[in-house]
Amino acid sequence: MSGYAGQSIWKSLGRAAFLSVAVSFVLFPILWLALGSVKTRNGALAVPPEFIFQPDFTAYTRIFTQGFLGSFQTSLTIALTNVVLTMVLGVPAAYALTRMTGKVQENLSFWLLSVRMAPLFAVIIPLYVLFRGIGLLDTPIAVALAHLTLTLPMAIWMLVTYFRSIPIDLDQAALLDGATRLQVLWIVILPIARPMLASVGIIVFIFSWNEFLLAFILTSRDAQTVPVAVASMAGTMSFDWPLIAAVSIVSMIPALLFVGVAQRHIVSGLGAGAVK
Amino acid sequence: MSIHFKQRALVAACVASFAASPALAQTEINVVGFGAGFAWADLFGATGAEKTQKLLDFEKEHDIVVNMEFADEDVARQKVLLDLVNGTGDYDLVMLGSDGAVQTFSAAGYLEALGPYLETAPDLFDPAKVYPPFLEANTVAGELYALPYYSFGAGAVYRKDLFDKYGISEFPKTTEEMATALQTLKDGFAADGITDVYPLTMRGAPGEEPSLDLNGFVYAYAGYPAWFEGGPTTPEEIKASKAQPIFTGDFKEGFSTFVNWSREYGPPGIAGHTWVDMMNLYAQGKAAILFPSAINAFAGIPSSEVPEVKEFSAFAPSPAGPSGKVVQSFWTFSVGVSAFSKNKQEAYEVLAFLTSEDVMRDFAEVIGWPYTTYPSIMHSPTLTDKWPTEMLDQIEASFYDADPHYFPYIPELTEFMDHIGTAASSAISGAQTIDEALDELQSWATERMDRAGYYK
Amino acid sequence: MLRDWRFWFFLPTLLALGIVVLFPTGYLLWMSLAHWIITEPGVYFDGLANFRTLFRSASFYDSARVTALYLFFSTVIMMVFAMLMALALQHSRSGILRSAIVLPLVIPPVVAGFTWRFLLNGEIGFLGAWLFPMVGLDVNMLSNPSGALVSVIIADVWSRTPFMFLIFLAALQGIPRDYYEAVRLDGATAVQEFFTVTLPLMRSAVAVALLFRVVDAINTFELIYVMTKGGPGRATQTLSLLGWKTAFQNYDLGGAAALGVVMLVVTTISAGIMFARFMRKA
Amino acid sequence: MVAIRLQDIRKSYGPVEVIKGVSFEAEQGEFVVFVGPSGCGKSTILRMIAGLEKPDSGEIYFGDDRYTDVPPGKREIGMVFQSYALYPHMSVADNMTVSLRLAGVPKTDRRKRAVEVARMLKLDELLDRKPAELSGGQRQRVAIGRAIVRDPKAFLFDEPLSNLDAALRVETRLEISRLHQQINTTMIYVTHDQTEAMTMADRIVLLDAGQVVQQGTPLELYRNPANLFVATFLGSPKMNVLDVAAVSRDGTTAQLTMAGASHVSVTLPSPETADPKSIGVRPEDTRIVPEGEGVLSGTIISAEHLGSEVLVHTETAAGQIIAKMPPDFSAHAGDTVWVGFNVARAHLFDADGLTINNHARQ
Repeated sequence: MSGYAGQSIWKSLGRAAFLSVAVSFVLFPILWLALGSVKTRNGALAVPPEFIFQPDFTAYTRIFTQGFLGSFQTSLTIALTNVVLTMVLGVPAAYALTRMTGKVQENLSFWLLSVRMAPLFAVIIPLYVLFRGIGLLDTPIAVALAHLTLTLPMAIWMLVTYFRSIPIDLDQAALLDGATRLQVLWIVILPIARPMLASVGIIVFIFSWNEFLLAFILTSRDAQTVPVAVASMAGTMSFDWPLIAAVSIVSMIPALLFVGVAQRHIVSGLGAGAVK
Repeated sequence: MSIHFKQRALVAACVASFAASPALAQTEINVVGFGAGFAWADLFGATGAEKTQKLLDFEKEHDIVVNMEFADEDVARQKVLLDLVNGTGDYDLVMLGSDGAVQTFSAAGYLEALGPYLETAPDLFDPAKVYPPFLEANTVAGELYALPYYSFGAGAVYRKDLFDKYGISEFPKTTEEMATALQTLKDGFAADGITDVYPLTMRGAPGEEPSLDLNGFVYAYAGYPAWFEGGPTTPEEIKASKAQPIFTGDFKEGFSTFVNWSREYGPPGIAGHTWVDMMNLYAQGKAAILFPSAINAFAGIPSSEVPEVKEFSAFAPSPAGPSGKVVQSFWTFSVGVSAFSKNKQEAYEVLAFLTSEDVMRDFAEVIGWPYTTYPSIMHSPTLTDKWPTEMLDQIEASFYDADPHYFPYIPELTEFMDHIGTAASSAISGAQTIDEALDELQSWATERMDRAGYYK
Repeated sequence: MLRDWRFWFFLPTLLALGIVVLFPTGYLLWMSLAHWIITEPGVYFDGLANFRTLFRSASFYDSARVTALYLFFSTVIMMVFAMLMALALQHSRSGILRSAIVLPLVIPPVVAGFTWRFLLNGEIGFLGAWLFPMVGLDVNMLSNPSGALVSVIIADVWSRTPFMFLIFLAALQGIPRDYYEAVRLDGATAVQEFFTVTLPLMRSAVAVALLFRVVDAINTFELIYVMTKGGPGRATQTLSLLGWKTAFQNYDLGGAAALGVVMLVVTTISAGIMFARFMRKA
Repeated sequence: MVAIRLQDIRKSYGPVEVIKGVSFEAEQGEFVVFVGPSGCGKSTILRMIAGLEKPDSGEIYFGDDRYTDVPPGKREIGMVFQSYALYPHMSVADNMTVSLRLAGVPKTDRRKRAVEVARMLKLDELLDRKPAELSGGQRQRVAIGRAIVRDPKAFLFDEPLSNLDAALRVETRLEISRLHQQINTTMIYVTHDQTEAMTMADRIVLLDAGQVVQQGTPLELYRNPANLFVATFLGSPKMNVLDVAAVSRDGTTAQLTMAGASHVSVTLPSPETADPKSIGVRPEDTRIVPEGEGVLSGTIISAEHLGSEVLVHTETAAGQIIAKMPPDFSAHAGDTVWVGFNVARAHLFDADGLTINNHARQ
């Protein structure tokens, strides 16, 4: 739909050319990963690359036999817990933040951002000490809590830009109708913000699902996540690229489902509030 | 009567299952190791995830549950460190490498000295049956801190077909001959227009891992562990003689050879290569020689789909340097008991079991490489059925030939290995000249030793 | 304050983040002042010694330089790339194209690192050993110091652009049509239109994306670690990798903490400046 | 009976005091209009009555009960916002009955009430639509309906007509007035438009800079503005104000000299009053007259023919003056004419802008 008058052929051609280059750049490694997962260990590394080969799906069956399903379950638990925590904490905070003014609001916003600034390698030891102290080491909840440092500020920032676009008159009308602040949030703000909540939830899910270092440090036997499992596969003296590729491909599925189902929501959700 | 009997049997069964079920009564021993599949293939099956009958039997007999956790070597160490630094004691047994972790962790007091325990499970582990250098590699200041799980010495694996093709009749015995052979191969490839096979594959990535081989070169050229004046290898010796680092001195020749060979004869990406790349390249038939950590070639051969690699790969002892000592690459995977373990006795029992002759035999069976920690296994059909006796003898000789102390055994070892490896990587990649890299290494080392208080 | 609902709404976040941030930060500050080298017995207060050591070490300045290069180029390329894609797709109704571009978002950086490392490998990689030589590009990306940095940046751009693309696309779609119509009546070219309407109206979105990106880039660890381990030599050793090495390979926890504190201070100050410059007015 | 009483309300935002001690009472059933220029604080006062803002000091009473600290939801007030503030995700019926839902009224009863009110406002066809599907006027009525549904103690209107077009504005003005007569609840209405104030109010409260300047019935304020500000704010077109250059007094009689050496003679309430510094005459008390009968000569700039009358704008030595003339008056731009005043209905102001004479007492 090049709805604009005067959009020249050259411009559309340029756009198409750019898009095809961009999309190939983006998709090619994923395609390669997918191909690698159905090759043999040697085939995956062969030069010149094998384009025609007998696909070998044993890597996928090994996902089940080698106990990776547990890490999928753990990752799902952690990511979903994190999404719930982020939303439960972040939504009221973001709402409150948009209904503040002046210095307090500025300072809190900056504080939120600064939460992410400590380099991870430096806070790993304190975090480990902290979670050991409260007895949460090697539990999904510890990872979900630690992920809050990444996801909560991000979620609040995205929600704030959106909430700000909801007129304050609506709050006030609801207050006059007899609502408490929580009711205002529940019956007015949240229903309006539903697409945005979906997008933020998905992005939070993906970040939590993908995170490696914190998940690695805070868990061991009982709560290993998928990225940690992938990394551990590249073990000493054995390098099983098809298996790594297969697990990686399978690990995309849950996040992919979210993105696929809610891709429209993401953009429209982020979009409605971003510029106001 | 029969009914009566049945009832009794039922009750007995109930009692038995009840007795077996409360996990609380059992001691759990947690082990962290490097990489799934390889290290514990004998105990956790080919998939590395399911316990074998042998392990289940052991657990039942000793009333212990063994929990395994795997991670990539570098990251696993990070976690072990956190566990140890905080005295958490979550891991009872930790896997270690003899190129730093044993020295460092024992110096920090994180490892339990095993002397007192050796007697307690003699039926499981008998140190007298193990190759002595592997025990020595885990001994720091006279105390044994870990038992060898899997170990190797130096050697070369090469492609006999390529050697024959270019008229090299036997594998070089000295580094000088080796240089000539490499050049012959290089010229030969060039003449035949072969651009994707390299005379040599080694590892030159930054970090400690490649230093293992690099220091083998240094040892062969200098004739001693040339890190400090006079070649001391323990903190006490260094302190006694106030020996200064000499990375721009005797260290240089071996370092330069390693760097130059990597640049001249190695694959183009060698400055970033670790064991994975080294192994993959050999397995893909892209290198004529893998050296001096021959084990990495054996790791790649079984899965290789290049017929020549399978058919014509041969082992040769590591060549000797100008000093007469051979180029070293010696390492043991070892397992130690955490000083913070709450069940040290049980932990030791598991450790003894893990490194026992019986388990190691299974291991050799499963993994199929010509290496083991027990002479008895080396000479048994487990290996002799698979490999030529001559090769096994040569490999055994490399164990005895090895000087585990071919680099110093100081607490700062890992740190030194890291800096040395990074300096080599820099020089190979051309980011620095050899002299620049060594100068920087020298001044860092001097300051570091100072800071650690060696010269007070 | 206690009677202000906003206080109570913000309190849970304050507490949750307070616990997982304040305690570690405080602990970090203490560590940075302690002599805590695992290989040496005892942990004791050592004043600013760790900072002195840090500021004397060549690898610190080297890594700072690498970090700056990496940060600058990856961020600029990423923003331009994300913006171009967002502009190209802003009127597209096709969800497929959009979903395709967003795909790398669901691939963990660890996997992204592995993938690119083996794509670019000069001996067995699809790109490094096959495609590049075929088109006459004879450079071993990963073993060449600047090539390795470029490789890391490519992988990072690949892995992180989708998030920025989403933010930009969303912001673009939020710009009311009228502005474009007005500026087009004024006779603006496409480029002028972008700089007079699009960019100014996206300012706050761009600023948010930039801030998150910078913080993210400074913390990038696993992608680089998996791809190059900081090599060859120290060519891709960012401050994050240096800190990790200092702590977990050199066992100098105090030294690593000191580096952490320096990075924290620098990041906070620069972000503060950016914040004051862009966000307040936005 | 007093329905709402404010007592010395003050409010500051940061260093700026926006409400500077406002006191006021609204009788039960009264229609009170707060009017004043933008930024005078009228909306803030309305929000304080609603409980959406808290005064820094002062008290608010509903009847005899102190309501200063009662939360907005408990005040039983219906408010119509300038933006209407309809919940975009709810249907018209749901929008109108949120207060009932929050009060726990069952769904069927809520629906019944919504239908009832909708019929009153001619919204019955639209009950299941979303706000986005309504026209501006319809939304406006929904907003009013939402206020009516809960049967409030008082209605608050915050510039409710400013988003409507002119025709609709007049119509809605009448509707609100009719509604007021019908349900006879206290209404407080905020606007900056003096026409709305004049046409709808039982009583006008005129605000300026956070203070009540004057209150009273529209006619009182129109006839007897307390000062120059009130005088010029109310009335369209605006009152003509001329500066007085010199005064010569004799008892209660004063001869005022204005620019252009024109004179008028006025009567002062008492010999003690201050000298008038300006004189104001509404356009309807201003005439274009034959030469000699007028006070000032001027040039016609333009003539606005409104059908029922002609507004003649003239430029004189004392400034621009507007005269309201019968519809058949013919005027041409550029003509030189004379302007005369009905001096008996002139307003005199002292140096501080306060009114000197008072027509009610005359």
